[in-house]
Amino acid sequence: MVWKLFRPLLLCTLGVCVGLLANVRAMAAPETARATIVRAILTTDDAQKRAIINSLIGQGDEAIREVFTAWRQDNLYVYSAPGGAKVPVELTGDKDAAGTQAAVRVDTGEPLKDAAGQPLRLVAKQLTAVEHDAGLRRAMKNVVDLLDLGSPLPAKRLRAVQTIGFAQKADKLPALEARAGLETDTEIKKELKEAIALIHLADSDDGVKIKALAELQELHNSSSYDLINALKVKAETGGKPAVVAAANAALVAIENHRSVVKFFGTLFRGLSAGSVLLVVALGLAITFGLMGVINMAHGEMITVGAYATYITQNVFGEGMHFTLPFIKVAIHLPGLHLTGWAYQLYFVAAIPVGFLSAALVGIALERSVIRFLYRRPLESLLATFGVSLILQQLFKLTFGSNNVNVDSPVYLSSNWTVFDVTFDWNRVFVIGFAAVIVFGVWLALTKTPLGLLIRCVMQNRMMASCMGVRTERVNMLTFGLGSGLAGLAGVFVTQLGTVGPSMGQEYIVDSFMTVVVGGVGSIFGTVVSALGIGLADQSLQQILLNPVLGKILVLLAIILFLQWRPTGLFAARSRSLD
Amino acid sequence: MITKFSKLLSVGALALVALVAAARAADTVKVGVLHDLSGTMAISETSLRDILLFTFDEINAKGGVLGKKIVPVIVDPGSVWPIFAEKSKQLLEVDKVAVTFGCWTSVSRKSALPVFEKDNGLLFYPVQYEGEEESQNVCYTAEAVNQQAIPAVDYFIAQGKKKFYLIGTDYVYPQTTNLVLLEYLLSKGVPLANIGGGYKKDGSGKIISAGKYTPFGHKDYQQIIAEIKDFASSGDACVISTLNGDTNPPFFKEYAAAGLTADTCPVVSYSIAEDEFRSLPAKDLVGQIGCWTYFQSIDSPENTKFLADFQAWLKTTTADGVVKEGRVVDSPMVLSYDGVYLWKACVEKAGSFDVDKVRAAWKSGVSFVGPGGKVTTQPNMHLTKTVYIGESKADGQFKILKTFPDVYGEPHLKGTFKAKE
Amino acid sequence: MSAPAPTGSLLRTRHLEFTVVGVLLVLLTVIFPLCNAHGLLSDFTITLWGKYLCYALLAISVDLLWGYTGLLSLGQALFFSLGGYMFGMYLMLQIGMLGSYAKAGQNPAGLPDFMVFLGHTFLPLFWRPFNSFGFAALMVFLVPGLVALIFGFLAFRSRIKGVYFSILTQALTYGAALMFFRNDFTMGGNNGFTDFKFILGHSLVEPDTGPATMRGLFVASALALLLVCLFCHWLNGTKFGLVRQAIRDGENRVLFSGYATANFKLFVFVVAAFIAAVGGALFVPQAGIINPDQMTPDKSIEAVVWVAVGGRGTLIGPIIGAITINALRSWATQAYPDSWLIILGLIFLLVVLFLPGGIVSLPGKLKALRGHKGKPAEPAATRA
Amino acid sequence: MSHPILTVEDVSKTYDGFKAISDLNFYLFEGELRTVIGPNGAGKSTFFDLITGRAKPDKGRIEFGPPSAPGHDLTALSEYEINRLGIGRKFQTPSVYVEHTVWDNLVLSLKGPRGVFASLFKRQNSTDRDRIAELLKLIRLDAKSNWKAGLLAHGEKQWLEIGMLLAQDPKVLLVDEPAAGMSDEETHRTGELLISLAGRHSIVVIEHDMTFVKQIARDNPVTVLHQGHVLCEGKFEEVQANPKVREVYLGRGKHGTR
Repeated sequence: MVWKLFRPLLLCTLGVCVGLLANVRAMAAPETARATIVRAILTTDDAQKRAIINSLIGQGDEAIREVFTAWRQDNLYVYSAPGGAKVPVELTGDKDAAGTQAAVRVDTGEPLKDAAGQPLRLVAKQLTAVEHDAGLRRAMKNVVDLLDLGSPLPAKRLRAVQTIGFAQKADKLPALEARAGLETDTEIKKELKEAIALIHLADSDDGVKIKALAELQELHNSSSYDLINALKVKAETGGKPAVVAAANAALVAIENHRSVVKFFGTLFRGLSAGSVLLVVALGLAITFGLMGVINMAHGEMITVGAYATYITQNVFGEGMHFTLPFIKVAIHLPGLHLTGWAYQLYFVAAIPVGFLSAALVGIALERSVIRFLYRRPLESLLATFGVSLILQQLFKLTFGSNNVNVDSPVYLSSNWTVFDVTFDWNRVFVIGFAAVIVFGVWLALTKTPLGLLIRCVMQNRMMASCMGVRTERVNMLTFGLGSGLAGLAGVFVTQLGTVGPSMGQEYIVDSFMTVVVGGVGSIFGTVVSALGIGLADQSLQQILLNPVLGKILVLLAIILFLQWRPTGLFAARSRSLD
Repeated sequence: MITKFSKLLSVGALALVALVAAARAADTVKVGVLHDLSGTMAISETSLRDILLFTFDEINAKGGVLGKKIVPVIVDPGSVWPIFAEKSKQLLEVDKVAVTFGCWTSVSRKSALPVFEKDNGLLFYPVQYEGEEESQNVCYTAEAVNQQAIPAVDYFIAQGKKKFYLIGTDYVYPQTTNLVLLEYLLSKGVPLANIGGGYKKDGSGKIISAGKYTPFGHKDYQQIIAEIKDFASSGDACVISTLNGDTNPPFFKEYAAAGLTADTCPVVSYSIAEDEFRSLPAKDLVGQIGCWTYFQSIDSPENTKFLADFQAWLKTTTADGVVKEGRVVDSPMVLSYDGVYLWKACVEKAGSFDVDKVRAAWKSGVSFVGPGGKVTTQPNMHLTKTVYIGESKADGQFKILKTFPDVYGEPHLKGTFKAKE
Repeated sequence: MSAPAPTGSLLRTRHLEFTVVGVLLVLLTVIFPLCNAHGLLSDFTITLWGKYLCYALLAISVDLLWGYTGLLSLGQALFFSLGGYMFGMYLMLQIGMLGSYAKAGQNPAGLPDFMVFLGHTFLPLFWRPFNSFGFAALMVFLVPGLVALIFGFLAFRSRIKGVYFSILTQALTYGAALMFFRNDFTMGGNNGFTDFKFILGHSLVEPDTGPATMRGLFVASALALLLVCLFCHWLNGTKFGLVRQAIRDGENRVLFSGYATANFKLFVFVVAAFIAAVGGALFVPQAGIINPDQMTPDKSIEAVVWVAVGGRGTLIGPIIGAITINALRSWATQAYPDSWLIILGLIFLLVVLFLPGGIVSLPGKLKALRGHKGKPAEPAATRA
Repeated sequence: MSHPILTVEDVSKTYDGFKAISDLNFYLFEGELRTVIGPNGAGKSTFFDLITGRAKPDKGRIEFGPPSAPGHDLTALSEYEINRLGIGRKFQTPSVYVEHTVWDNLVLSLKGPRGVFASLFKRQNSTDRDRIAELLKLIRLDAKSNWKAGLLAHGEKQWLEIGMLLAQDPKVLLVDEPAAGMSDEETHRTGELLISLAGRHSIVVIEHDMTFVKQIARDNPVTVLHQGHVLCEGKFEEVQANPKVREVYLGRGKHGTR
């Protein structure tokens, strides 16, 4: 409402200001970068703002970076001088007791002074903040990027080159060509070539265009596809067969490159999807596969691991409090108030915490419920289904029904791009993580005394018990191990998916499927089936371009597969009658 | 066997007793609350139950409606859609509530709607939806497509975006919204090739589905993100997301990990408000766009007071299952709040709780200045309200970029956009 | 689980059980509608109980497989939903020009609303015959039956059993749910079918005639349940019943006695699918909606839980279980909206741990307890 | 010599690298009562598994057929088909339907159509009932015909299973350790029964109890299995005197009964 009334008024004032500034510019030397920015700040129209900022492209004034940074960090304000003039200022330094900060004029970079020449200190709240939005920030970034053409950081140079290329402005050619002579980084060199070729595409001479197209064909970079395609359409209507042919050749080259990238991308994605399946199913391969407990609460063990991660994160940060339902005990976990790398390590700490907490819950579950059901596997399904309902509701009552957020630590939130295939760090990590825990489980089951006991009890509880093995204990520990592994999975899936009271449900069907396809009782089978299902799922998704159909087909394939091998890939054989 | 028989009888009796309404006092009015408190949708809807309880307490503290205190009848359909019909029936026929506030998903509304039409009840529906509906028994306080989807697309066009990738969860709201948006984008001169996510034509060549769809609870967005990254590699691209709440964390986690940012390829999400944002890595998602008729960051005296009162209520309430820590407020919550006050205003204008009279009052145009600005009822059962476009910040709040006051809610949009000549 | 050394009491128990079920159902079929017609029982209660009876049919189909044949199917809800969808297609086409688009004059072809919504201009071919009640009723049996036949044939031929069978049925219903969720499938997507108006020319929604239609549906459900019980009782008395139970207790032994167990299992599987489908078909008009959520795996598990709670391997158990749990849900979701899931979970847990025979075994257990006090129980009783 | 009713030639079966049966040759003639002995792990049960279709041989030929009719290749048939040809088996551990009554156990085994629809609509006639009553007398369970089979004692279960086997009226009876868990008196009676059956049926008995073997073998041939193939074959006394057999049994420290 207020804004609506103000707008005409503001527009008038600004109009005057702009007019004045224009006059000044006409009389004096070329406008400084700072002055241009002031002009942009005081313009109200978004499109015009961007246009003014774009006009800075190519200028090398380092002040631009400073002011833009301040702008983007919300440190710019408009100060209304006593005379009515609008003066954009940057507030710097710490706030004092009255909340005032030092003010620096944007147009000069000098401290703002009052009539008496004394530096003025201003209170941010009393000023109009200079707004910005994504479009403006992008425009600013463009400008800064060009500054970056000479940056010592390759990543910045690369981005700068790309930006210039897409803009297809011939006046930037000299800058690029000059840079091409100096550049040593091969990737940036390639990008420079592409940018220069892209600018040449906009040339009026067809010969230049065809030469540029040949260049782009050789580079076959996906990003130039749209511009080439646009040119091709224009050339077709304009009746220029030579250009069309060259464009087509370039497009084909790009498409070929794309399919190669897709192939390797799919391979990687399949591997990572398989690893996720493996991580979530491995615990089940133990509780269900080895022990025969149809553990419908497996998903909730994953949830325990995920919430453990959430709590660990909060303890590393600001701490948290929550109330235990029914008994109404309020729990306050003090925070460690860590920052930087120390805080980022929360995820590493969460791994053992997640494992242990899920293992403890699993052991409690085994002692209270499961141990009565070893002879009735199908009934363990029902009991654990009940447990799953109870746990979900308890999570909800404790942590709220909303999903919660677990941050990605910096070491998991970026990627490598190799030949245009993106390798997300979290995905690479899950592959490694899966390999490590599979190896760990293998070691635990085959090389430790506990493993020997586990294998022996799982094969024949009665016999083992007669041989003096404390089967109760082994059962408990095995179930604990399986649950702990589910907890580990929970720690990891916080990096990929939703963390909430019902999150476990999303994994339960997939987990059972994986274990069954692999063959109940065979850890190795689970590994193979997880990777197989992951790869099949991603490939089908790629081929059908439809995630749902892919999933349905995978399910169908599983049903048919079990026709062929009714007890899974690697089934444990038995000689007894049933 | 006798025992079995008596068991069966007692089960029946138990159910019957449950269905017989509690004693009715003369100075109270019963109001239904039909939100999922368990199952998949509890994530979103529990907050609506909370805000409704707060609103009832607030109104009761000021004397109630027509001098009667509001008594809420809370039921939990448990995210099981047929139960919505059952519970609606119970609220209307057994509890005889004057009005019901409820539903979130389209399917739950579709399940309850025939019952409200049959028994002539009144349902207040607060969540952005696909439109194409104008029941006389539903008061749509929700955002219609033209109050959310189209302003956001306009914003992107003004920002100079040229390529639009449509993605959503496969249900009615995204399907319709994307079809409307496709039509709208084409009318704005965006070529079909620049609209990502694919489309499907029927036999006659008419486009009947646009965009990429994933099922509920989908977890793996690797493939789609790779596609978006390729789509955006030539610049000036944006994503229009109608992904349902639960699928947003995996989508955005993948998005951030693949190196996409709001600067290179911003996303507008119609289903993410402040409440959902709490489950997202806000720091990695600064600058994403939201479009609602309310943001918690609105700076108005009404909103300031509303927020303070709600937080104070949270501290003191004894209601079961209300989480007190770290609560935020978002558009569906405020539209629920507005809904209660609009109902109150309509009842007071009509001087009666009678549904027909209340509806007549609604159609005559009643206003309420709520936390999100003034809302006014319309004859087509929707609301005129202020639309805001906001940009997400690192603290999970939205910075308001644009405000469009008094946008008329229009449920029927399909076929209304003509392609630019 | 087992009774003390019996002398023909098995047979007596079975007949007694059947008599009780029969009498109860007849009462239900007659008394409930009568009370409703005279205003003693609300319309709401009639519809609610009508749905319980449909759930009971689903529970019986689970029990037929699990309790009697030892096949734990985690996919029975699929057949329930398929029956519901088939009948729902008929109901959708009955809406005709009363849908909201048609009322607004935007639907000259009288398509179901969701199709207009998605921009369809003509009725897909496979929808057309569903205008006929008879065809739809036939499909209620044929489609689920065929799915069961094909799936069962494949599964039993390759001797998939135990947990593998359970997980596979779960995969089947999960895949089908995903399929039905897709809007492309022209079965209404996530929203499914709603807003039914007529069944065989009788209104479901008119204030004056609607309640009578609902009453009719209730009677139909009760009769269907009665017929199914009759059928099950008859089946129990045949040699087929013996073979089926033998398959449950030791399938390999049955094979070595010369029975092609796969055929027996297939027969039971298809019959169970029929029963579930009838339940689904009757459920849809009474619930007013069918959507793919009804066929997700957890819905099937719930049905298994009803059977476990009621008492599997008995005729009355699944009926008691389905009605008890659903009545409990209706009540607890209102009385304890925040903790009813915990109540439900605890019940499952306690039944499995302490009452493996379900509610129906309660009287026997109590008697045994009393017997213990009086005189020592027969030694055989301890062998359970 | 006449044509064998059961022919097993060059049959081998390997489980996970363990050779359970290797190059086994075995011929059973009509009316014959054959006893098979051998130490643990000799492959005796696997041998039955192969004949009854429970396991498929890796190689070799298993054929069944009365001399007059063409033979059936048993390796291509499934368990129930083999059973329907007339090969009945009694398992090592008594396997009866524990939840069924003794009577019903016999009903299930009675000779007759085995199809789904037959079992739905077929009613018991008086001949069936008489036959069952007769069998019940024979296995001395007539007083317990309404008992659940699971409540019977071990020896009674063995008898019941023998009764079930007889109810099928098979041409070939494969009997795996019938005497285990029986008293001396019962064991003796079992022996008598088997001897009385020989002639009308062809019978193969696997047994450990040497007294019992001695009782039933009499003039009948005994086959000794060792490590999956036939070690020797002959009259009981010959076999007993065979040094190789002595070594196999004594060398392993196993002798006679267990």
